[in-house]
Amino acid sequence: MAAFTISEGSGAHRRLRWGAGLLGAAFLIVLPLVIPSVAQIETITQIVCYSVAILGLGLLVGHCGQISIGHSAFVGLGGYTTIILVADHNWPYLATIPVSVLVCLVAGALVGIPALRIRGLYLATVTIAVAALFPVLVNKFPSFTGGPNGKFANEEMTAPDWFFVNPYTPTGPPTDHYYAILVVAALMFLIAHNIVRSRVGRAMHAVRDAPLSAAASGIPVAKVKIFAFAVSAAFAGVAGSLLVIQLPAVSDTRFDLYLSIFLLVALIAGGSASIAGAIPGAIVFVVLRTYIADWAEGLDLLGGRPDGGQIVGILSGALLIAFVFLLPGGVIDGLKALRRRIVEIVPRPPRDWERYRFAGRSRTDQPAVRES
Amino acid sequence: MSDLLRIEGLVVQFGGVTALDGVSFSVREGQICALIGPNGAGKTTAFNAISRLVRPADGQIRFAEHDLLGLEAADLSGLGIARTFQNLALWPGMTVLENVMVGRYARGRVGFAASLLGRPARVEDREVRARAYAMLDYFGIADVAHRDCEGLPFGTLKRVELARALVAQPRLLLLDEPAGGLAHGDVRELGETLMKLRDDHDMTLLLVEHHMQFVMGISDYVVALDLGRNLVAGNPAELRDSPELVEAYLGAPV
Amino acid sequence: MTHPLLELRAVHAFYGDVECLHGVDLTVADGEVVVVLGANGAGKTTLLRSICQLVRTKGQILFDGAPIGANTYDIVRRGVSMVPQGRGTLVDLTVEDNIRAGGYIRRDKDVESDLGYWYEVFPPLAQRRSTLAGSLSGGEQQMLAIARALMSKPKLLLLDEPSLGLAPIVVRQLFDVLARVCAERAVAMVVVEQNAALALGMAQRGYVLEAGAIAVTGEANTLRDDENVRRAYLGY
Amino acid sequence: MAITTTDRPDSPAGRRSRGGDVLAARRRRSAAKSLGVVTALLAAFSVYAIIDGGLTLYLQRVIDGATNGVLYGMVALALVLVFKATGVINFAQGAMAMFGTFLAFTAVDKWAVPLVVAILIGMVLSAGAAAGIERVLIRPFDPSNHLPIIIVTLALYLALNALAALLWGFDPRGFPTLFPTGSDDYLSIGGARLYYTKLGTALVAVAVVVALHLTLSRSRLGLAFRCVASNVESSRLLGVHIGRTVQSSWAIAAAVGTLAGCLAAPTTYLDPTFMDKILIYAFAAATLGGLDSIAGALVGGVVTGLAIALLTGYIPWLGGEFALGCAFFVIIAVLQFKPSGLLGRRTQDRV
Repeated sequence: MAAFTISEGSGAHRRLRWGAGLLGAAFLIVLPLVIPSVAQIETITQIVCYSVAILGLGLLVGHCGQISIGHSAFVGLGGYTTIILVADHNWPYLATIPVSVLVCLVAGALVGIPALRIRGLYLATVTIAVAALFPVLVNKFPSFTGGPNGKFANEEMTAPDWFFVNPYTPTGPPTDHYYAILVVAALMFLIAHNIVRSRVGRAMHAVRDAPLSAAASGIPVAKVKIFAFAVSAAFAGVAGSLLVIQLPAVSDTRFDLYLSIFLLVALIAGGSASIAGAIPGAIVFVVLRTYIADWAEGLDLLGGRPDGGQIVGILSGALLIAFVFLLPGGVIDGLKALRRRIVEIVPRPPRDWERYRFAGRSRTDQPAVRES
Repeated sequence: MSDLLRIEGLVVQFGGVTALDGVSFSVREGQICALIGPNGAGKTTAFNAISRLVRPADGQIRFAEHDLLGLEAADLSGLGIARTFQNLALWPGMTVLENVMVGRYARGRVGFAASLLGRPARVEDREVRARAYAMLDYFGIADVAHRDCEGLPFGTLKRVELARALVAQPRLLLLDEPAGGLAHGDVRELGETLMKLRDDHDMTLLLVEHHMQFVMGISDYVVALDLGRNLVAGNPAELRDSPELVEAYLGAPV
Repeated sequence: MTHPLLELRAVHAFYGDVECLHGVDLTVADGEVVVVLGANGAGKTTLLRSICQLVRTKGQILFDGAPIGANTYDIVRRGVSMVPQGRGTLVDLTVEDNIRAGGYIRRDKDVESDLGYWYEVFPPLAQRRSTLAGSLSGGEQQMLAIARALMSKPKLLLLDEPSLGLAPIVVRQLFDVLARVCAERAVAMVVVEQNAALALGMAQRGYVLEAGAIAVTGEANTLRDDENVRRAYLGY
Repeated sequence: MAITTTDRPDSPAGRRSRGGDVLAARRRRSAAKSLGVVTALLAAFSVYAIIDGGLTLYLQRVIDGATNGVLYGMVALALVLVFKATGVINFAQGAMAMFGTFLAFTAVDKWAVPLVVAILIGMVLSAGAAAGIERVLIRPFDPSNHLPIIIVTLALYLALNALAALLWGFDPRGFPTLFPTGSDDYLSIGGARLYYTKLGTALVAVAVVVALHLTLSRSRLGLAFRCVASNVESSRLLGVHIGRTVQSSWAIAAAVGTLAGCLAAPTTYLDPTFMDKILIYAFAAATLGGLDSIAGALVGGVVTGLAIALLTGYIPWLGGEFALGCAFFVIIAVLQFKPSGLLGRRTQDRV
């Protein structure tokens, strides 16, 4: 039983939400300032970047019920868009993000169009082919992409002079990157929140749970699916751009099929049907791919063939299975259950619902069912 | 009063089996029209054809001035047609309130682009939420508004489905076995509700139903089908003693 | 000691968390034909499905004096066979494979001769033995479903709306054959049927289900003359 | 006591075209039509190819494409077996085949058993493992809810690949072949070379497909397979043990996959990723074939193999590494124009 009960929309509830929000924001803002190490700042920056990709994947998988094993390609598309515009055309970093969005929206819609005609599983085979195809395409056009050698930008993103972080300390530039990325990511979370709460978001849920009933309720199922796919790809594209802002170097191996699968692992671990789940998901993702990998590097199982990557693979597989079995709602579901033990938020009727009261003129002069 | 829905020569085939074989009837504005017939007569198929879930091989379906066969299932809600399903077609993972809110989708104006922005979506969301809640209140089930559909009793779910159909404020309401699975008291109450919808909210109702007493009690016009064809049609008083109808139900001349 | 072939004691059935049967008692004696009437959604189908454990149940179900078990495939092996609503035709299999599938649990040598027997009973099936079952007409599919269900040599046959979508004349013929075959093989039956007049004509006893509970029970003759039953289920 | 009348003569249910089987006929027509379109496209391209590069080169590419394609078809067959029984694509099918191939390799390499026996050992072990996986990781889930099952197969993909890399490392190894491999062990067809290895591989693959097809159409297990694929609930009511049937499909699929792996490994080399590309070609093949047809898987495999060999061979701009792209376009094109594949059956969702 919860220790406190709060009514939804009441003053206490609003204070709680604002309080939690401000606390979270303060934490995120102060975080790089209290961490002394460049590597750690870079790690949390990566978490923020990947959370956007996972968020996008969640919109598609968790909210619209479509599976994609091809999101590595969209992350890569965003990343390459940014690096090409920055390195070859001297665009400022942040200005490339809208271009990434546009490119990935179109690419996502194109991949999603088969969804018009086909059911879930076929789409999964299409997306897995997309993921496998992307590195091949990158190598196909080396003049744009640098081919197998990868592509670099000579200059990192720099903050304007008025910005409060001193760029001449070792932690200065990564902190700048962190803040820029954090702002963009916050915007993406806001957008995702808006989508899920809107009419379109409800339509996505309806399509996920029962497509036929959705169609019967006037929802254009195919359009909704393509929209979800395109938007989801655009989120992945933004994540790609952010990753390039964090580290201005890309190569084909950075965006392979494994990235797609790890994004799914992270999504399931975090909680696929919740916006906030992308954050624990991204933490799982980065912890698996950096910390665990580093730790496993030092292990020496099976005589002299230590490879962090393998341990990570096995662990991720096991983790994924464990989550699907034990906590299908992901970490975020667990956290919510915990929160409910402390504070229970009781839903309230919507405001002003009486205005829309559906009532007829009362008629008592007529028997209800005419007896036969 | 004019014909709101007009169906002519409807033919539906599943594989090699003809489920509807030239069914015709029309529903006048403001009527409660019942489609009856033994199981397998093609009533639900006719419904699914009207709501564009199955594709007829032949025939015409006109709603007001629209040719429904030229439209998609998703377009109907916008024209003012809503329906319920025999076996319920709700979304188990969503709350009752959200289920009802989806019913209003076609009347919403926030498009894909606007949904990104928040403000317009939120204004609309607030209104739809209130309307949906009011609808639940009308059916006396506002207390379960925030619960997931999964696990609620059948009678409640039937009301949720009715609320979802009504929240779109349709001109024509299609009800597939609204009384199916309800206890006697609930059936009576449902009859009152449906007549109120016709009388007070200017709705036209087309329903498929087995419960004879219910049908005869509330309908203005009854169309009986048998084996995919029109059997008889008329007002309840005319039909009550129709030998064709008795035979169709009993499978034997009486 | 004699005990009924099938006995349900206070059986509750659930779809997910929704309770659809609220404590149903029912018995079927050896070779007896019992009809279950009720409005759509009253729980008739659920009743049959709970006997086969296709839904989650609470309460006791005894078959041949012993608990019926929890697994459908074991229940079938013990001698319960069901023709589901909509006939459950295996539409991608040929007619012959459908009937063979009915004898899936049998390993004896009489399968082939039994196959011949059913072709004799239902000549239309014999003519179309190598066509896909999905393209049969409704009546033929119902014959197929009955032949398939009886291929497993059950002691109890559960029939869910066998008349659904069939012309009255076909229904009557089907019921005639069914009654004779079952009598010949001493198969007891539970028939769920909308066509109450027909079903009551063939049954010894009947139950009326209303909203998941037994409302009326009695001899078939008594039920047929009951005013309420006539109004509600016979449609006149 | 026989029923003589089927339906009332004028009743709609009785009105169907003479000769019956409208459904089957329609399906056959549509399959024939789409196969015709594919053949016509291939033929048209062949004319161009022969004019462009000569007959010998063309024949060589057709031979290469077809023999590779048969392998893709075999892996596709494994996918189809699982799909038919469960409605789920096993994304770990390639990884399971790779693992089984490594087991066979270990048997040859470490225990020095004859190759045929080693392959059998690999097949049996992977079948057993697959049966176990099905029991422990797949069966607990509601079979109608596909998403968690797909996630589990992806998890298996990750874990099996990693485990294989941990056990055997990434160094590519040569895998022995069952057939003579000398440089002049080939049949010459119009100047093109059909090596015995490829011929043998293709023959084994075709034999497996035929054998499986026969088994599944004649045996009791096959009957159970087809029942479950057609209608789960009806099968349950006939006394079929659904779980065990699905389990057998996993086991057989794993064995077939391992055999395909052992046949493919000599032509590439053996490392933990060697099945990844083949799996994607197999997806293309299975999609092309319609995902639920055993014959379709083989036909789809051959068509995919031919498409890849001819397109990458004759359109220089595409280049050899673009084979994946071809597979991708095959999938997209099929899904756009023939959503249920060449030989698949169309299903209709119902409310």
